[in-house]
Amino acid sequence: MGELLWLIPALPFAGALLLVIFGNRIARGLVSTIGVGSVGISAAITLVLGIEYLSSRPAFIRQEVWQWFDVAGFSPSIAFHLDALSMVFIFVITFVGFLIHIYSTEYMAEDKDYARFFACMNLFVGSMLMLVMADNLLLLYLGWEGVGLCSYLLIGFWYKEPANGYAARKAFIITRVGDTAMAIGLFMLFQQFGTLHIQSISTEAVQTWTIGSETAVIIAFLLLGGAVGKSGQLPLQTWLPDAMAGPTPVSALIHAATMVTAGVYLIARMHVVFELAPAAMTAVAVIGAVTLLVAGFAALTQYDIKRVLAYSTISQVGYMFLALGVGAWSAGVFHFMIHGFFKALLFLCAGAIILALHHEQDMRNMGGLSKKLPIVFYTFLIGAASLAAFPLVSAGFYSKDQILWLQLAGENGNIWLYLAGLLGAFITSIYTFRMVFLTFYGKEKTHVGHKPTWAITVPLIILGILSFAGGFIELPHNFGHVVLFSDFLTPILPAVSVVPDFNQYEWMLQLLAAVVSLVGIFIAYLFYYKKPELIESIHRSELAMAIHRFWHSGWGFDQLYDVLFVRPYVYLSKVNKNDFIDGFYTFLANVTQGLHRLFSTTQTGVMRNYVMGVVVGAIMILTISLLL
Amino acid sequence: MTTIPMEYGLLLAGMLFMLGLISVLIRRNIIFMLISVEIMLNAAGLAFIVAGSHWAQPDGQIMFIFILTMAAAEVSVGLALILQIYHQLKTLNSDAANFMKG
Amino acid sequence: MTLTDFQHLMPLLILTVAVLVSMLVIAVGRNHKIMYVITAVSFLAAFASLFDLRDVGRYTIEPLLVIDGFGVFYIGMILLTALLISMLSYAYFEQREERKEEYYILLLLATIGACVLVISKHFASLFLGLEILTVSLYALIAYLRTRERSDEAGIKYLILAAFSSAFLLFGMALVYASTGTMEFAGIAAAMSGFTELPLLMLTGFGLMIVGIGFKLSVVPFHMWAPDVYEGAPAPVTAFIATVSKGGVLGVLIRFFMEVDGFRYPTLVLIFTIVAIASMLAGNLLALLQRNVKRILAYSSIAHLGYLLVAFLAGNQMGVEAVTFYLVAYFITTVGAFGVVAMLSDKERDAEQLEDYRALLWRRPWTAAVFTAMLLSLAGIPLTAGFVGKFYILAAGVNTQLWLLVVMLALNSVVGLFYYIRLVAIMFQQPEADTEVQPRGKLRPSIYLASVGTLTILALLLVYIGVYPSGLLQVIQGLIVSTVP
Amino acid sequence: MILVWLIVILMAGGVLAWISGKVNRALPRWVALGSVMAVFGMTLYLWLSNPIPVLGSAWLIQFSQPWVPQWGIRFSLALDGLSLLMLLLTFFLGLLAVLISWREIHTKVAFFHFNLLWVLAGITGVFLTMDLFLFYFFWEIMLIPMYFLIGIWGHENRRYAAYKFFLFTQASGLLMLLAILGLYFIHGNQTGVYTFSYFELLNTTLAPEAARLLMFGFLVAFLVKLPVVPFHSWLPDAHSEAPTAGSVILAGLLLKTGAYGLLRFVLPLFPTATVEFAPWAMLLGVIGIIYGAILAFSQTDLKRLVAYTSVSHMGFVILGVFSFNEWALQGVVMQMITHGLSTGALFIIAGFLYERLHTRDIRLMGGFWSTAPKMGVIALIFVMASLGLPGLGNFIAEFLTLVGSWQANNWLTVFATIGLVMATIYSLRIMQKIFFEANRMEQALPDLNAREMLIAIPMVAMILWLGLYPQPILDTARPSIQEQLQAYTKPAQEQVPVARVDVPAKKTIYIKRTGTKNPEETKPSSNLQITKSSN
Repeated sequence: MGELLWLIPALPFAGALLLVIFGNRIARGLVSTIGVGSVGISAAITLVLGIEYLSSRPAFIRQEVWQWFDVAGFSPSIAFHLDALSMVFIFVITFVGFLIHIYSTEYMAEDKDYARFFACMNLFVGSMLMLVMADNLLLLYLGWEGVGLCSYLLIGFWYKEPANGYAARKAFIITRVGDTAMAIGLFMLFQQFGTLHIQSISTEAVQTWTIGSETAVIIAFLLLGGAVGKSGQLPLQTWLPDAMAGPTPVSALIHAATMVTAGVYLIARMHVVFELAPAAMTAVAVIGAVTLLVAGFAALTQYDIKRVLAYSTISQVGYMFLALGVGAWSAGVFHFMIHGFFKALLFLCAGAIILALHHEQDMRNMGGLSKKLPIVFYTFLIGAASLAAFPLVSAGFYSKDQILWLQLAGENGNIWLYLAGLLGAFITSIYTFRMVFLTFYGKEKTHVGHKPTWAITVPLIILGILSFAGGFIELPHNFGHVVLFSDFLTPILPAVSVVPDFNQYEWMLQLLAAVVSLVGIFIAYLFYYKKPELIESIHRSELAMAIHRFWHSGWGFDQLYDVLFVRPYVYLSKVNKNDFIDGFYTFLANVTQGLHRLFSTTQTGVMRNYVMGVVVGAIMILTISLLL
Repeated sequence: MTTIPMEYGLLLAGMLFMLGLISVLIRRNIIFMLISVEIMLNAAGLAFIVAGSHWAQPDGQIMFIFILTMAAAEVSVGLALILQIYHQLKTLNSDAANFMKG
Repeated sequence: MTLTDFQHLMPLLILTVAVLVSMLVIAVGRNHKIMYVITAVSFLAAFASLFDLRDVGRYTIEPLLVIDGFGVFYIGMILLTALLISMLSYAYFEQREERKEEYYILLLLATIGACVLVISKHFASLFLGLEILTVSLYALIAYLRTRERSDEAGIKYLILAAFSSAFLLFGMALVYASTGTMEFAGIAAAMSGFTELPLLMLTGFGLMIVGIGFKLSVVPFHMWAPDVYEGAPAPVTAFIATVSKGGVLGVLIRFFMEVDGFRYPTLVLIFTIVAIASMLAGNLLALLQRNVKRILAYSSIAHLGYLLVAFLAGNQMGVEAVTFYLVAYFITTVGAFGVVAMLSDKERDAEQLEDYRALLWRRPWTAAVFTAMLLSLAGIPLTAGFVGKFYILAAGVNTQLWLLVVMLALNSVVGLFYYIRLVAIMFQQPEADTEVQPRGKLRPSIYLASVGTLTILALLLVYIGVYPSGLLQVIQGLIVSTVP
Repeated sequence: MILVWLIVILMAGGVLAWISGKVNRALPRWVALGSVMAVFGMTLYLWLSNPIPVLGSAWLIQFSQPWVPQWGIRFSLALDGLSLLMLLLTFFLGLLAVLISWREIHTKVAFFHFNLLWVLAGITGVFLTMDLFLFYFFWEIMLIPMYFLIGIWGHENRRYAAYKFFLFTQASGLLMLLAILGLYFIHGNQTGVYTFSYFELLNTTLAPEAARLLMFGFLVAFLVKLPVVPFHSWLPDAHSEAPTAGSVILAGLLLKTGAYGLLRFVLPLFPTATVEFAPWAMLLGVIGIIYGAILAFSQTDLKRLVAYTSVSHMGFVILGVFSFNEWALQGVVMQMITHGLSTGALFIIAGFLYERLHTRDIRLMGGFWSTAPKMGVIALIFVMASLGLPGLGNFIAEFLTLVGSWQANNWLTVFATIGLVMATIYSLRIMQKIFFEANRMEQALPDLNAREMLIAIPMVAMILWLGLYPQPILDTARPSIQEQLQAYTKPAQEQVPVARVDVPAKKTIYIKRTGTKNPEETKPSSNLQITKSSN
């Protein structure tokens, strides 16, 4: 079955290629068939492969399609590598991707650039698969940049609006900053090992470096740079909220479920290097912690439903980083998967709402939709519960709980990281249910237009089930102790080493997490449903409003970067538009012309002056010949 | 018989040459310029004669005859040209003949 | 004088006879065509007679002349150039009202002067040759006497040339006074006797340089050049630029080689300064000039500067380089002025830049030839000028005259600008509304002479540019045989 | 002999095209197309019929005939992998240049094609010659027709641009000529053999000082042509004012002659001097990358913008060349090819736009995606290529270069990599301003027609091929690259030249009349007549 591996990314690529070439000439139905079908078949192959993988449990399956190039021993291949880690990612990418594609057939039905949309989406799925299946870092980098391109194209999908284009470019450029760091990391890795093959690096790194060796730390930090950029973590998170300019399925697929978690994948994939660089690990955890808080607070103040979700994504990816940072690899990946389900679900629901409300995205203009859009409401509720880690019944509870617990129980854990996570969980449940109450309760403020049909509802329902049930494959020790997921990953990702004798406190921590979540929901209920006047009283306070504005703007990062980087760069460029070096040559030319004019004045045309010239010359020559 | 040192003769020739040169510089009238040039040429001729007598060779005098001949030819062409110039410019001021410059 | 002397002077004698015959013919009756034919034939005959002298070795006619490979080559060069110029002159003068016939006598005389120059080995012959050349030129320059500019140029040249001749003569007298001989070899012998050159002699050399420098129109004695170039009829300008300068340069090389002037740092310094100044001033003066003849004048000043670089290289390679460059320069200059002459009309010469605007679209072949000439002046490959410049640079580098060589390179760039500007003007798109005024076409036979000349020149230019071996062989063969 | 034919066919084709213009206005186009196709076919045949990895020697074909024996100049051509690749690029772009001029050039069609073919011939010569004199010869030859292409068929400011181009390249070329001559005489004085042959001159031992000076002579020419900041200022003008075909040839080929020169001459001729100079050269490269990128961002003239991107991209070339390892050099070769394609394509797109809109000002453009999606997709691909998106050729080039330069110098590589971010900034601006946002133009923009697609599709295919399977190119270039690097792979102590004075002492004795004659001086020999000092 391993031979089919290449088809998984190849099919979406082929779909994209077909759509680029013929997209404008074929019927919409065919476009959908190609677009959805290619991903669907990929998903099916994934399923088949997955089943086989589960049954035979090989360490990995590798398939080399061709040798990319070979220069003096630098010989990356176009080769795919399938192991448990990539399996999880492929699964999420193809299945969630497939669902979102289906969803898109309805969501984008009215758009005249239907084919372009599916072409880009297919291209994205292909690139993303390339990223997670690559057996060497260069191919991974190909996928990495490829998804960046698709992200750019899809954020700027509605290109007529300059703001969208701006958001798209911002996304591309900021992630490119991270990519640059990553590229330098690759140069270093190559210098160290003479290869970019991931497995070889993993085995050789352990032999070459001691823990904490300087090179390892630098490389890990550089890779982290790439991960941070792609995953919208501090300090490169600013592009993600703006990326919501793209169509909602795009936000669901790229900016929630898959692409933004590429950083998580990279760190998990290169975990050997990171383990050798404790400083980098700490940095991962700290970045995760800070990001989840910063983004959480920012999410509290947003009105645009998609921006809330965007900040929530940043925050949730922060949780994943937090997990990775303490070495809880499988917890991080588990949260990725669950997050992929529920965040895609939430985005899709948001999309359905936006579609229904004639592209209205401001939550202040929504309300009372629970009756009008019941399926959307219930699925959204499941997603929100999962996001807010509603105890026991939501998948998010289990995945997040595991992370929080490992902050204390893990060897690298730290009480501050735990507290940050806990506070984050609290905020998460507030803003999540703020969203729920603002959107679905209260008075109806905008007329509901489009009612979703099956293409929207079916994906919603499936994702809803997954968001609900997905958590049960990995249950805590004291609570069923199901470890299907971490077992699955163990051959690839080492289990986190737990501080002994800590298990007894586990139930207390779970309880704490549950309480925090519930209290958060209650506060949201209080402020946004029961007593909206409380909000207004807050709004009257100057300080509170200042904080609100600060948070609303995403903690002022945009403004900061604007002042620090964008403006100086633009200024530098504009001020030198005419290239001052050119001025030097112009000066040279002018001097020459000036000399010409100067010399010309000697040619007076008067004979006596010429005689004078000869005499002067004679005097000079005589002087030289007599005196020297 | 005491001979005059060659240097004296050359000095005389040099002075004559300088006189001619200076008058070429300060004269505007083309005819006078021509005359001045002739003076310079004759100065050179004188120098040749002096040098020739110093070395007791006839060569210096021969050169002088050449110079005379050449000067005569030159003057004849020169006068013809000056006539033509006067015909056109109605003046013999050499400064007036400055159509070409730059 | 023996018979062999006469044999060796055959080219000069032929020309002299041609002068006499021409006078007689004019006395009998004026006919432009006959005069032209006589001139051309005599140039050809004189040139043909040179073939006898190919392997002359070194034949001296005491005390004045020496006929050797160097002299033969230079005479040949002068004769061919004069021939080409006379061919161009025919068409040029055919459309003038003036009496045309005496022109050829003067041309022949001037050529004789130049030929005498390059074979002279004595101050007397140098002087005679120079004056024959110069006095003929006075008349040639002012030949179109009804033109104000022609007269102005004539009188300027006359006064200045006589003035500089006086310097030259005085210098010669001083050298003579200090050495007691006027033969180059004698001077050289006397000089090698001195440990340090006497003041008198240095002064003499200084004054001679003034005279020679004037004829070569190098800075600071260059000021006459643009005015005279502009005022003189185009073929005469070509003659001044080529034959006159070539002759003087020939004698300069001979003299310098003979006395080995390169041993004296003072002289080398003077020539270095002169060379650099000529390159700089020539190119800068030409930079934005709008008169084509003046541009060529200034460019000739610069080119003399280039030539001096090779001259200063001093060894045999330098002489070869100078000679080679002269050939290229002659071809190019005659070609360029030939185009000017060809485009000139009754009233005036085609000398304004405007006359050349969009020439490519009006007269593509003329424009192409002119472009080739200009590119050759600029030293662009495929033309003789390139090989010449290469040779000069090689000679310079070989003797490690880095300053001069780098100056040459930089100046070439300045030079490029105005050559290319001229080319650009020719290649400009014609503006639709400006009507091209039809020029009076000459009789085809006359026209053909010019066209033929230009074609020959262009072909030679490219031939030497692509396959310089042939010319090199000739030069090396002839000059090697001479140089002691 | 086939090498001579390549040049001859182009030159003859040029003349024929000019003449055929008298017969029929369309004929020159066909003649030009035919001759370029012919040489392209021949080169392709050469490539396919010579499986390079199998061959031991780097040289495939050699041709040599005496030209000016007195000076030791030979008409010597040779082909190795590097030349072969450059030729393929030359003729491929040449073919496109003919095709894009099909509709664009209306005046003096015959003369245009004459110039086009002669430029190509000159470039071919540059890539083939193994005689330094001949190299300089072709180096200059290719400039004249290029000058005409810019000066006659260019845009508004064409004369200024043409002058500038010409003066810059000539000035630098003359300095190179001086260096060539210096090398020639040093070699001649050492060995007694005066020759311009590349292979012979390779064996010249140079004193460090002399090597440094001569290297700078060569460098100046190549750096100006490449161009490296601060010698780049001719390029934006020349590129933006030239007609599309001219821009394509300038960006795609003429710049490459500079890179080729660095690889072919500077590296093997001056192994020690280049090592000394390497950090500075790399610094220049990095400055070029960043400076070009910053300037590209603020340009409003599309062609000017693309021109500055060339400055930026060529920075990678010099960065790579002076890293002295195979990765970097392979990267450089790839960069030469891919940049030729991608920038050429961008210029072609600019040409398409100019044909339709009669402006190059991107402030007036916008929203063309809706009416010209095909053009949009193609532009997108090449914009992405120019920002180094993996999967397209430029990525391989830049990545290899950077991998190589990282081994040589870490910090400079970091800054060069930052240049990639800047590349993103300006590249995306192209897409944004032209194809996205609202359409500011009144007129609708027709999409690409069949002829234009015929031009664009092969380029897209090539750039993808180069990005996904560049191995054939790399294999072809490998032997020659290894040859160029030979001097650098030797053990370190061998690289230090034997200390000996190689600069010829100033000759003090000239042709003299006095004294006894030196038999050497009088006898003419077939070589240059250089009178040697006898004392």
